[in-house]
Amino acid sequence: MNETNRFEPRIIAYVCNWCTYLGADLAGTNRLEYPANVRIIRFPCTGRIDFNLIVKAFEAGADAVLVSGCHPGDCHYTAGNYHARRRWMLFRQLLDTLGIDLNRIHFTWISAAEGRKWAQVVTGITEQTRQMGPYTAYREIARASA
Amino acid sequence: MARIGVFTCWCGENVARHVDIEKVTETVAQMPGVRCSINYKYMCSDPGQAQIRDKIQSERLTGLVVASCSPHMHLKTFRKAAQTAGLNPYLVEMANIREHCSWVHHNREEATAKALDLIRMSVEKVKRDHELVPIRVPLTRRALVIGGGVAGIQAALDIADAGHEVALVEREPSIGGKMAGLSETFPTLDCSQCILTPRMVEVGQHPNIKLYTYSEVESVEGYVGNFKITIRQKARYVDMVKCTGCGDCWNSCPIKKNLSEFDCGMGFRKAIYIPFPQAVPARPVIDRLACTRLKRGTGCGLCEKKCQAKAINFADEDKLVVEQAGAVIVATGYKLYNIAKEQDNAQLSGYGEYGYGKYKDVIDALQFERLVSASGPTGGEIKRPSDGKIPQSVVFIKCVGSRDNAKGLAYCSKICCMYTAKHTMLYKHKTPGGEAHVFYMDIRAGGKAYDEFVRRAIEQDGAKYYRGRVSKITEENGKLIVRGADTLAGAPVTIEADMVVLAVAMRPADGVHALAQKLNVGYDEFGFLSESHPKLRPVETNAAGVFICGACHAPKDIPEAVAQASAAAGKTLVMFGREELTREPEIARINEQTCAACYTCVRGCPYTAIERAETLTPKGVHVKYTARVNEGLCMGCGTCVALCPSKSAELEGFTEQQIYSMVESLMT
Amino acid sequence: MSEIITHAELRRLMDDWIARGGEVIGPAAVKPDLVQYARLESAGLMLSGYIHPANSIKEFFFPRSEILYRYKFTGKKIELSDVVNDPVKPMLIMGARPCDASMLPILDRVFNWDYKDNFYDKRRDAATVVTMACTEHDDACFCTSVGCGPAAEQGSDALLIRLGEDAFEVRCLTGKGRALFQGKTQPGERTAEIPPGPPLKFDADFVRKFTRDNFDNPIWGELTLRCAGCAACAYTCPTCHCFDIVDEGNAYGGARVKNWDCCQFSMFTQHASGHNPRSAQGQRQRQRLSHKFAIYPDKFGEILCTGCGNCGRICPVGLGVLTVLEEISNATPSLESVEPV
Amino acid sequence: MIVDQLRELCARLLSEGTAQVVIGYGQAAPGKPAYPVFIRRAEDADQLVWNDQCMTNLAATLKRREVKALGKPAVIVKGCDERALIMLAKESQIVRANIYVIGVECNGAGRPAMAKCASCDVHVPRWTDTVIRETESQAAAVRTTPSSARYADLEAFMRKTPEARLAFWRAEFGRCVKCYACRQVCPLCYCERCIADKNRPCVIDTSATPKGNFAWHITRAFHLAARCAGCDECARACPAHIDLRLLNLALAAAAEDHFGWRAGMDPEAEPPAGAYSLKDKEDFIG
Repeated sequence: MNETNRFEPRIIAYVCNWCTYLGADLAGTNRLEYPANVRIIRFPCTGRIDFNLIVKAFEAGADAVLVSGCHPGDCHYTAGNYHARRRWMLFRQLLDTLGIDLNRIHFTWISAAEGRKWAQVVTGITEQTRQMGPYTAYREIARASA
Repeated sequence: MARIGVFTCWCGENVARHVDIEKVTETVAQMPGVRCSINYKYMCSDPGQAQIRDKIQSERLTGLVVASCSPHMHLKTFRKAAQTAGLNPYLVEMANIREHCSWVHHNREEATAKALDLIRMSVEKVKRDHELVPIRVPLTRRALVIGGGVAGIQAALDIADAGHEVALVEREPSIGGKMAGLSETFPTLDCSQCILTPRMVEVGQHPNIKLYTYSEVESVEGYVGNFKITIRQKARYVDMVKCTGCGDCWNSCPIKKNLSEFDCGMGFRKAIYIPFPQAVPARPVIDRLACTRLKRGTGCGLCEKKCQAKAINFADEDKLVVEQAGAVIVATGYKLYNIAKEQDNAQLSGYGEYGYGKYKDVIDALQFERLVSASGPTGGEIKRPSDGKIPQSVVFIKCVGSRDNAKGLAYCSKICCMYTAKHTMLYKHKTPGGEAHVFYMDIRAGGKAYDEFVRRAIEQDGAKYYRGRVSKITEENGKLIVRGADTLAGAPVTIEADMVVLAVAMRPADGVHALAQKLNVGYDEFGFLSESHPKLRPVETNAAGVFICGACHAPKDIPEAVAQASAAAGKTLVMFGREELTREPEIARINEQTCAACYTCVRGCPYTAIERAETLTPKGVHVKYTARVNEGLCMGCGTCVALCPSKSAELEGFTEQQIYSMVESLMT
Repeated sequence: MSEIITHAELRRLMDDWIARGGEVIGPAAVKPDLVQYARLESAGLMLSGYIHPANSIKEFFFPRSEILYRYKFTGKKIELSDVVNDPVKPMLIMGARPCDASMLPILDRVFNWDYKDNFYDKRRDAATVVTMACTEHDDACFCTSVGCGPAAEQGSDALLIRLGEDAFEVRCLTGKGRALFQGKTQPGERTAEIPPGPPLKFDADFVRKFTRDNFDNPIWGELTLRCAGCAACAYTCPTCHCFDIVDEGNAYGGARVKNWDCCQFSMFTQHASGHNPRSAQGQRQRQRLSHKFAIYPDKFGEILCTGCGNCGRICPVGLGVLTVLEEISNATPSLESVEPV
Repeated sequence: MIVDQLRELCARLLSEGTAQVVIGYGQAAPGKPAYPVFIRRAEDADQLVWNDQCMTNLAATLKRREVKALGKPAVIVKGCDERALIMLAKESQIVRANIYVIGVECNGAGRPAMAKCASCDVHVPRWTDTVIRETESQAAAVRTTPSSARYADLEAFMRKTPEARLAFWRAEFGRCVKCYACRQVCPLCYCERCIADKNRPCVIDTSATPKGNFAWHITRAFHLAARCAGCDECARACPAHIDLRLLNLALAAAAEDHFGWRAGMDPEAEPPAGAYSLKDKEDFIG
């Protein structure tokens, strides 16, 4: 991609419409530059984000996944983020048992006012994933041939 | 076959500086399903929108993607443009290549690649958009107000004055609530009843208000716009229509020694009584536990004999009445924390050390209000309960139960600082030479003319304030020995008082939880009802069409409760301003064929918008159980989709197909 | 006169095959308590002393999932890329049970009677199948009832029969078999004894007639009431061969894939309208047995079952082909009274 | 003998009309795994058996349409099976009052005993209509097992590195042929249309490839999170002996750890699925 030919991680971010998406908007409004590796998919609420989507992201070749929504108490729908939090509490344990790399799955609360946090989180995840290298283990699993 | 139009915006230089617009336009044209791909300097401008409209028609587009700024900025704009050109507005998606791309990524190559991915995802999403039409919900333009205190009165009058019918339900025999019993109000010291009673009369006479006193909400069915509320009218034993309120009955009643609820147990009433002279309705009620006739079934009946209107009916029974309403306002108010030993909640331990209930001259703030009130049991003279002497030294203790994690409630009851200052002033005004001592933790007097008021109490009226807590009260020789600390002076303080007034914490009124459950309104750990959003939706609740105001939401003073009541009325009127309710169609729906009726979604829905239902054949034969979304209530969060194992729940606008094809479009 | 091979020589033969770039498949203890036909990395991993592995050799000819071709969309262009000619490695199946190899002639017909399935055929061509005659059988075995047996030769290129502790008698049945053992065997005097197979457990002709005459008999639902509706029987069956075709990919391309499918799933016959012609498990069980004992025999003359008994061994509720057929036989007054077809 | 009591009760329930069908265990021959039988006539009651081969969780049969059609059931449960029954009631799949539940004391099923039996603390079913026990003297024989023992196998597994764990599952799932026996025998997999059979969109690849198999097994396990009653029927039914028990244990341990919840142990407790608490842990959220 660029002259150093370094590995560029592919990061999929599932974010809620009312906090993190707006936080990312704010990062834009404030022209906070951050790595271009992240692809945002907008949901109304983190409560809508199913665990299957994390699996699907890895199947699609993601090297890291970010799930982000409103801080506790701030959910536009009051409780969607609490449902999400409980889901991830359990799901992480399953993934850990499966030996899936938890360092590639990130959860954050980023509010509409936290444009800077968004930029920092994306920069941090990009750098960390760059260090870890491509998620070849799951890419091998996902290579869809019998 | 999809015919998608993609419109890439330069946003002047904003996008174009870092994203190669030409390359994007060309590459996008090759994406499967894309019919046309064009770019323009300002898509949101009139000429930009005109191009979109033209292409929708000339290319017979089935969906469009505008690659420009955030959907929060212009999604509505482009939806409107599509609608003008005859395309369903929900067939429009945006790719945010400005805020999420050109403004944050300055490497042209990387920004262009990302813009392409964002558009690719939006194209996949829009291909699977459905035509949607706003949901229309019929609306009963009548309101039900629960609670006839100052907040309920205000809300009811506002709505009634706007021309809509209101049913006002009050548990007690009269409306008026706590405010009717107050003496004077801070910070103006105007008479509480003088302000309130005209409003009460207005309620009683308002042609649009139907008053249900001595009544409670039995059950609630339906949803926003269409509530059906069953009200239990408790047996009053007095025919409200025949009764003239003359008073012959209660004047003749021989059962006199009943503690008056209105006087907070400081005075007595008859077995047939009106709670206070200005009661609305001015109609008596018989206390069935006190009345000899009702207890024994025979005898007495003096009231019946005296009543010329023949209004006494000992055979009266509770009646259930059904009211229809489009909106419900909850204004059930507060009660005081019971400082005696016995508690309804294991976490609360009371304040036995203050001797409330043991020493007659230790009273709470509402009792003091009655002592000071001109309409009170002492006619406004401050006489202590034990011996009727005028106390020469009164100690006021604040934060009893409030701000106390150990044995009380964590929150600040907010009004005690102000009313205690008021109490000291009223006491000092009425008792020349009397001493008013106040123990406090902090003085919180934020509000218009509030701090000035407190300063007046201290500086002009000479109330003595000690920053510290009282550890114990004992009684010696007819004096209450109050032992406390003055932390500012760093010394213990002992005061020999004639009376002690406790500023006790406010708690939500009894029965509010049962009511909240009937209405599907949430409440916090202290039992105060939860607003939908602490900042932006302070009088709405998560149950659409149910609003809250006054102290059922949190401790608050009269002006705040009234302002909130008007806000709740305003929200109701906004709703009533339309013929029917229209709601965003991007909501959940359940595939009833595949639903296994585990009802996890019913448990999880933050809006109780999913109900247990049955699928029936056209002839009404049971086919299966299923979950079903109430379109009137669903807010479209999609929590149900993630909770549903079989994915029988689906969220329009963010369907499973859309999301998965977006993610999969990133697959290399 | 017989031809004899020692265990050591047999192992050498397999290792040579692997060394030459071929694949060897044989029964192996893939887990402490599980024997399956599996790709062996060395001959030493092959197991002896098993009755029947928990799978069949079917999947090495007809994989559970197989790409048919790939496709790609660019603008309005569609590109297809074939994978049918991708080469497969020479495959040596060693130690298959005769009841497994017997499925090969059956599948040969299925995959060639009208349309030639090149995917199947190329694997079939690349394979040499060496069977091992059974010295033991268990309660689930019923090969003898369906015209097969402990030393049946159908589908086999060479049959090994145990000769004492350390050697096998080799009976080469085809050119492939002869080529494999060419020069590896010694002539011997001894001839192995073929042990008797399991006793006859039902009359296949009767079953054929019964299934034809009893389409609506409630006995199907009755006998299979406990069936949980999984595909464990079909997927471990050597002869079950139903498949489904799906596309996997995104808007830009993907692959068309052939996957195993099973008539025991309720979705198997589910119509888009919601109607399901086989809405009850009993109907689906009837279908499976009818296919095996009437439909297929009517078409190709042979029973679509080799009596391996895997269905009975593996079924979580102990409901194999044998269980049902025994019950049917018991429930019908007298076998003899039914005219053979 | 328990079996005699069972047969007697079965005959009585059927002849009195308390139940239209008694779901119990039958057996082809001694020592063979027992399987579900559906007794509808009192005179067939002697088909019932009771021994250490009664491993099947009969609660799983209740979801099946063919079984529902038989009328009001009486079902025989062991303590572990009863947990599934409680979950089914919690999830509105059965109305407890419409089922006659026959509990049988069990001190281990399978030969050797199934893995779950080693840490069993529900030897005697607790909320049944009738419970049949071996002898009176065993009334106090309910053993309690420290929770550490419940998850011992999981803890041992978790001592492997994540890479070794992933490699283990690649091998395990590599054998999966997607026969869905795990799903079909599960008492709590009662969806009318499994997400694995949904094709618009296809959340889980149909193919039995590593991709499709990981997606399936992750989904199966997680859909049972805080619901799985631990009967281990999935693992027992798997023709490829995939260690599904470990995955179930992982989620059971998580549910117990985070919410103090064990599925089906308390009919009064509110299930964590579909609920949340403000106090839920979030040390993993940045």
